[in-house]
Amino acid sequence: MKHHEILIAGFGGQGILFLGRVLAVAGMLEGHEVSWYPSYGPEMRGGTANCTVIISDEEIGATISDRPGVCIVMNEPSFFRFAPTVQPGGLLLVNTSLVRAKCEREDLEVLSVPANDLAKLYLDGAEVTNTIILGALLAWRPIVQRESAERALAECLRGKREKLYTLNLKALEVGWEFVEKGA
Amino acid sequence: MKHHEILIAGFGGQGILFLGRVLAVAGMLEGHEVSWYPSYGPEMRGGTANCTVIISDEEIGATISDRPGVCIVMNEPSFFRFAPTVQPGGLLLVNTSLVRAKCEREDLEVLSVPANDLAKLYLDGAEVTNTIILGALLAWRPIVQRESAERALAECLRGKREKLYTLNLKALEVGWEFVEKGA
Amino acid sequence: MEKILMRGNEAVAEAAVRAGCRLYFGYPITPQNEISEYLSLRLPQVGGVFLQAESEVAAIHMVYGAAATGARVMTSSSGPGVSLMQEGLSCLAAAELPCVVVNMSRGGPGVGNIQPAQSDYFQAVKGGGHGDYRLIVLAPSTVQELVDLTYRAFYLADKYRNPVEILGDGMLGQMMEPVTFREPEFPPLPPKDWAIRGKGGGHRKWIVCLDLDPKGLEELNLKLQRKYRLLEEQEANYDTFGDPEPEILLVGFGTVGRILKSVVREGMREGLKLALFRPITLFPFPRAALFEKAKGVKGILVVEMNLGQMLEDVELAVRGKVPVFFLGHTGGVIPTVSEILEHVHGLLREEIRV
Amino acid sequence: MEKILMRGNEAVAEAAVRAGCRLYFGYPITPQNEISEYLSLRLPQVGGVFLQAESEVAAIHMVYGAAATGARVMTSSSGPGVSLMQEGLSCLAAAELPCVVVNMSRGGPGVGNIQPAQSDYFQAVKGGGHGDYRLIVLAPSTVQELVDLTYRAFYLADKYRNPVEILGDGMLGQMMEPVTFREPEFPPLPPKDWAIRGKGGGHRKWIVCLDLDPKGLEELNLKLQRKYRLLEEQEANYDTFGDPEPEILLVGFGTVGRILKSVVREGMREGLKLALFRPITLFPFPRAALFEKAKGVKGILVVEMNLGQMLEDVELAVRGKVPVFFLGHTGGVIPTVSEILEHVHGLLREEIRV
Amino acid sequence: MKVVFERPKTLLEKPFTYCPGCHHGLAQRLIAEVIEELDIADRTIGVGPIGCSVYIYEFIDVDFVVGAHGRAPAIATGIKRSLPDRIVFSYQGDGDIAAIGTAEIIHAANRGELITAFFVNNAVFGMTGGQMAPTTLLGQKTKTTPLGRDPQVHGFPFRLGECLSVLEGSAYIARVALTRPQFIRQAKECIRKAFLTQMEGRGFSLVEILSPCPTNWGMSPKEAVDWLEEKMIPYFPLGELKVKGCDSREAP
Amino acid sequence: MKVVFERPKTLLEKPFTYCPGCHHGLAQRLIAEVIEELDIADRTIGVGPIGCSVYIYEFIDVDFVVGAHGRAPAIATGIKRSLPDRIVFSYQGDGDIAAIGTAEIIHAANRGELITAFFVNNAVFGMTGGQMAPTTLLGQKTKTTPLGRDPQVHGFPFRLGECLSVLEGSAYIARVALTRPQFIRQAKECIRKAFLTQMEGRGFSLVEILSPCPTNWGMSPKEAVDWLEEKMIPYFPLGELKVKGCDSREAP
Amino acid sequence: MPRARVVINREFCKGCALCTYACPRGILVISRDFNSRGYYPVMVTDEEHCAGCGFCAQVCPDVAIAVYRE
Amino acid sequence: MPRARVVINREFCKGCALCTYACPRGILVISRDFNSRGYYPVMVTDEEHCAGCGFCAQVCPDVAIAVYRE
Ligand SMILES: Cc1ncc(C[n+]2csc(CCOP(=O)(O)OP(=O)(O)O)c2C)c(N)n1
Ligand SMILES: Cc1ncc(C[n+]2csc(CCOP(=O)(O)OP(=O)(O)O)c2C)c(N)n1
Ligand code: SF4
Ligand code: SF4
Ligand code: SF4
Ligand code: SF4
Repeated sequence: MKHHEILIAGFGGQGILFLGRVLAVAGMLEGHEVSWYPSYGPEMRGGTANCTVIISDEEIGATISDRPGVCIVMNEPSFFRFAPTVQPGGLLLVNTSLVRAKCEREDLEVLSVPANDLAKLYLDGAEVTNTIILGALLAWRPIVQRESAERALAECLRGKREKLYTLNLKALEVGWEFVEKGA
Repeated sequence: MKHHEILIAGFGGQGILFLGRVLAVAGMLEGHEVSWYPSYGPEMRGGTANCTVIISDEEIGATISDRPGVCIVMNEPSFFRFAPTVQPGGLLLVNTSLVRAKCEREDLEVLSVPANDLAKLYLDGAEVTNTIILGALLAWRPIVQRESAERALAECLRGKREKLYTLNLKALEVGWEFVEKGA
Repeated sequence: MEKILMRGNEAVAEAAVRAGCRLYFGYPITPQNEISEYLSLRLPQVGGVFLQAESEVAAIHMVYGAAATGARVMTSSSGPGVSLMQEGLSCLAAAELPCVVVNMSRGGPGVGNIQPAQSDYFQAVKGGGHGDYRLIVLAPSTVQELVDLTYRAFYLADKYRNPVEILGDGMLGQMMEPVTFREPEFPPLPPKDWAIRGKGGGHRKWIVCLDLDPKGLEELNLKLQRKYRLLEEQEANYDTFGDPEPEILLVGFGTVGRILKSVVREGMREGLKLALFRPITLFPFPRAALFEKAKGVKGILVVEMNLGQMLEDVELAVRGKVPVFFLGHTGGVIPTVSEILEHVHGLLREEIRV
Repeated sequence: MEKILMRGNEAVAEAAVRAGCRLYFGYPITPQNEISEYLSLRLPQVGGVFLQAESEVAAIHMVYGAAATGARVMTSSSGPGVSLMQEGLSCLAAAELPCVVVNMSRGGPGVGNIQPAQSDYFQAVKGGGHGDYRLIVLAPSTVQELVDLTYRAFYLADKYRNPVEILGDGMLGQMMEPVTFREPEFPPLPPKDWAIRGKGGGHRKWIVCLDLDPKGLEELNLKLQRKYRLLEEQEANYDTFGDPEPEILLVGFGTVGRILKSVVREGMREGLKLALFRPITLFPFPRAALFEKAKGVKGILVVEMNLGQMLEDVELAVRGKVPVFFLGHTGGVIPTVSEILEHVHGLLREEIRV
Repeated sequence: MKVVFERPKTLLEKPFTYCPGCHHGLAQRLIAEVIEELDIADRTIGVGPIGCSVYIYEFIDVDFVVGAHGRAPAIATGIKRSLPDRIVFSYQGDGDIAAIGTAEIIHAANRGELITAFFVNNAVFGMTGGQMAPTTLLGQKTKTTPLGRDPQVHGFPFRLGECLSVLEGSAYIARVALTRPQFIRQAKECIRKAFLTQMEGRGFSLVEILSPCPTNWGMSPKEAVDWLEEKMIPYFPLGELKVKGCDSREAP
Repeated sequence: MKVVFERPKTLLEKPFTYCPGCHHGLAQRLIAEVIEELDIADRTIGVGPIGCSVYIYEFIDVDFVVGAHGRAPAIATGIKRSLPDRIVFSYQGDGDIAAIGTAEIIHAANRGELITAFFVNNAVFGMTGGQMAPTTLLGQKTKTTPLGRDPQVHGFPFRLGECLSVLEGSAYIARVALTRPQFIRQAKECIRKAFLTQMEGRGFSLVEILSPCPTNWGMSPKEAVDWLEEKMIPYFPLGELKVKGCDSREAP
Repeated sequence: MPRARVVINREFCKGCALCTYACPRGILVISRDFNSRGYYPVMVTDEEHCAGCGFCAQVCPDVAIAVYRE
Repeated sequence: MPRARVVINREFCKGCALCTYACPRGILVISRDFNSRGYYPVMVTDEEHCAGCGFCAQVCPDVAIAVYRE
């Protein structure tokens, strides 16, 4: 039975909530139960944002998770706050462009993706670190199919400029390739 | 066991509430349980006022009475409204100076006192019809002793001008005499 | 001690002054206007402050400010005005600020009318505002008890750092009865070292009613709950009267409580086995005592000037052990002794026997 | 039908528009701001009116005015804002004006915080305002149910001429789930011939929420009570899930209801005999159904994001026949599946067996 | 014989419930007359106050809504937004409009809400028995200022009209009295202008009507009228406080 | 070396919780400085708002009370009436003071309540995420005016300062901005005068502080400051709106 | 002098006497009989002298007077 | 030119850059290292040129700058 609890955290402006939404839509398109739940309110005034996405084959009860199985940290404060909460055996995906600290837990699978650097390198520094991370995540662990993620991107960017969609597809590719080819 | 439920009704300005208070204080001075309860609020905007005084040897439950044993009506609207509510066998005291209608109930004791006329006749038309009525009531039925009423008047007029007290004593006397001598 | 014939509204005002209340903020509403009218003259005489607020909303927050300084402070209103105070009361409870609120309640819902009613029971007792908070709620049934409970209200407010509501009604506020002002003796209270009075030489303090951290806010709530449990253990209060082994137990508070006393008296004269259970504290509700008292009775008749509010607390107290019946009036209609007695007869004849 | 991933707050807003709501008045407060933000764009598109009021007090009385014209109208808020609406809600109930109020509730009391909570149950269900009135209270537990109950809320409001409160919480408002907008088919409603629209050629009408005559006001109250009884008979609604003959019956509403579903699933996997009873209408509370369902269970565990409010209605429903236990969190803390399950184990081990 | 004066038909044929000498009735007569003359009774909706004039709906022959104390401007807003082609007016006392309802009237005016507000200023809370109102004059004795209003304690008489005139959304603000026939004539003209302001879509309109409360002032009706002229008018000067020009939108 | 500028001691040593470029911190620094310079920290009580600056009590080193949204003037009144010799100030955003709290601030001013109010006008509801405030400019886009504020629908930007200046009880009303060093100097002077107005018992005082909200305006801090100067100041002109003369009562 | 008629609704009148002060001819006085609501309504002493000005009707708070003129 | 010192509290600074516009000498720039709260604080490029005017400190919303002068 499929059941993923994914926590995504970082600065506001890093597209944390969007990344979560794309994941959730992809899960929905595949016919799973999904939920998306953001941090909200003055917490965001501090400049951080996070959200929890659950993709499951069972009706979803709680939409938050105190022990996420997958945790994506896009900056250092999030790393310190959330890395300790990941479920033993879980996956910690770290944006190493912004997180210098090293994870000392031995019971986690850690995937390091220098998303900002990849963006600079391959995408003129465009603000798509979130989608790069998504590509990397899906390449590492097929929570949803890559093509579902692509359809989800299309859906979530509906009404936006075409260019943006193309850019995000590229970013997905960059992340994906980074993992496939060598992370 | 002493138990009197007395309803007093008339125009605002006729001293209805004061009359009730004097009665209640007199009862209190005699060591009875007493309560005083006025009509209040916009009802008074229509220019009428009424209150219920209960004097009893038992703790008082309800402070209103849907079947008062004694009812004083100081004007015609009050007569029409309250005369029908008096307990069979009860006492209806009517200020005949202002009430032209006649009581058609046969089951009541009716005491007619032309209070305004008496005031004109004996007291230069001073506004003490209420105390005249009180005098008449007590002469007819000793709900409280006359001297208790006099002490109550003193108490209720404490801080007021001495003259007023004297005037009210006279008014009590006028009402009393009216009944004693001939009503 | 001298007895004075005094109107309920004026008596509560005088008692408040004698209890040390020095600030009053309120907005006119019938049937409790005599409270402010009395205090507008009386408070300045003792160096206190009477201020007519622009609304009940403003009034309750003025109370919040004054209470935060550690002063004894009061407001009063009726139905609609008390509804407007619900957010403020929730804040006062959250900040654990002592104060006294008088509700001389009247016919509702809506603007309703100004005659006596008890239909604000739920609001007062369950908490009409948001959040898990409680007021201490006292329900006097005579003017003398109104005076005595006013002293007590200020004491309990300070002792438990909790807002206290005195739940009266138009009848209690408007009627006159003889009263004496016996100053009660209460155990000494702890110093109000939490009060905000400017930091002076010492450390600064603050009083707030928020905590954006769920853990912190939950802790506050658990602390409040402990206080409410303590109140239930220590302060639940009631009055009983009548046959020690009644067939029918009458339950009513405030104005109805006194009417029920007459019913019991009248009924006993007729040979009925009746007793009265009159909660004096509505929160904490005297659950345990009522459960005890209900043992062995054939039925309980709850009478209220509403359509069945305290009824729920009675049912919760007796836990299905005894049948509970209800008689209510609302909208300013006051139940009469004869009507209730007739109802009791009816119960004895039909419902219970069957 | 197409599924869209939608935030609870936006879903309720869209459903309202589809249900024919054409006026919205409200004042910002977290965690429900997306409702107004959505409607500020959406309502003008369908010829409707979005107006940000100067306060919740103003908002609820704007609702009163618009409802009096017979229009479908809505407001939304959270805890403190809903407290400020209590007088207005009492007036709406008294005037029998249909409208929908959404409370995405948050941690209280006082300003509290903005995380999910269920501690406004008493306020919503018992009536936080003055007087003997009730709101119809609906408690959705998923975004889809939020949509469906929003349609229903407008229908029930019009059918019973009564304000309806949708009692959600910050979690339901903020989370996204897939939804479809199936337009439900409801039986036809009577014409709103009571609506105030200018007398035109006909006779003039008025809508007021007062009656200075106690008899008249009592009559209104009795009429309202008959309506509430009718609601209890006809509209009480709930959901059940799990073992048909459970040892432990879990009871919770809204967000907790969905968490309890996971608990039941998890517990059954472990071999426990568990079931869920989830009230969907909080007023009318599905008393009779719960009483039935409780038969034969060893115990009931009520879980709420407050410190025991619906608990009282559960106790009233089971009338002492079954032991009722409670687990609560408050202040924005959300109970977890594992915690609840542990509690269930504890009950089975100790409290019930003993 | 020609009619010099007859009771307008839009004023229903029943005796007012106000005290002798109270101007609530007079104010309502003028409103009824203007409604009749503008021939708008069929599409006019009134919003009543909580105060002595709560029963206004029993007197003026148009549809009415009455809600909570002080909230008439919000209720009127709800009605007007729902039915923009109706003519909506509110009627409030000084406690209703200038104490508890301060925020609602200010923001209705600030929004330029197309409603017409009538504000009966009698310097006292009438219905509740004569407590201080925001408009109570300095030194004036009321039930809650037994020694007279003291600005150090109770603040100053509140000039709502002036306050509203500052706001951009208000288009017509006037203050009138009804103590003499010529004042009454002027008052009626102001009431008419206020309605027209609404009908022409020019913005928010309000007429403040100074009014005696003999009962709570403790005066005879004549004394009250004299006191109003001597004491109130100097502090609350009569006249049009604000008249905003017509805009290009069509007249009715 | 001489000190040109140092953080005042009355401002506690912790980082502000506001967004980058937000002037809430700057405003609080100035208040803290004036309190320090007047040497009144020991007897000053602050009343906080509900809004982004709800945590003001964590920053200024005086006693504080925070209650419900919009009610700071009422709370301050309760405190001042209880402790008349303390210095009481409130601090509120535009939603707090000019929307939900309209009645409270108007009546506090009208009473001439001896408190000092600081009103941070950022033309938007900050804490709740950028909805329209009463002070939102015409055409300004916010979360609840997605197409810009339209006066026909949402009314006009509310000039609270001007409104309060009409009232007899207000003694000192000023509007300032903090976008340039010289504005900041003037602002501090106004803050000082406001406190002195209270200390001299002259009446109610208020300083309105125009402030950027880069987050909710969707601008960089620099753009926000420029927008404030270009758009806000013309509608909300800076300066002293009202200065009532000293009366004969003693200075502190 | 034009002939005029003043019609007083005795049941509506509350005897406030404001019309008596408004009448330039001084022909209105409070009567000594009260009406069914207990008020002493006003009456015209000398209709012949009525100017038909309508002032009385204008100032009557209870709209109890109608005035007609030839 | 008087010698002056600008002391920046890197942890308080949120990198809003308002000081960089206020500085008449243009010697403040945003640094490329973020602080523990994730902000990129400002830094002085050329303290020698500092006028000691204190404008930067005056306009700093986070009161993160102190300025000293000889
Ligand atoms: C919320 C609320 N608070 C208070 C009241 C009581 N109340 C009724 S009318 C009124 C004021 C009456 O004064 P005003 O508005 O000046 O009108 P008037 O009676 O003088 O015409 C008040 C305070 C109420 N009905 N509701
Ligand atoms: C009764 C109530 N209504 C609404 C809110 C939600 N709320 C919190 S702060 C705020 C307004 C914030 O805006 P403003 O006062 O302008 O201050 P800023 O955050 O912009 O500094 C609102 C509406 C609340 N806490 N309480
Ligand atoms: S109390 Fe005053 S305002 Fe009310 S009806 Fe009487 S005179 Fe008029
Ligand atoms: S949201 Fe606006 S007002 Fe609030 S802290 Fe950020 S910039 Fe300041
Ligand atoms: S019409 Fe004129 S003259 Fe005639 S009674 Fe009336 S006021 Fe007097
Ligand atoms: S003015 Fe009207 S109410 Fe007054 S006495 Fe004359 S007719 Fe009667």
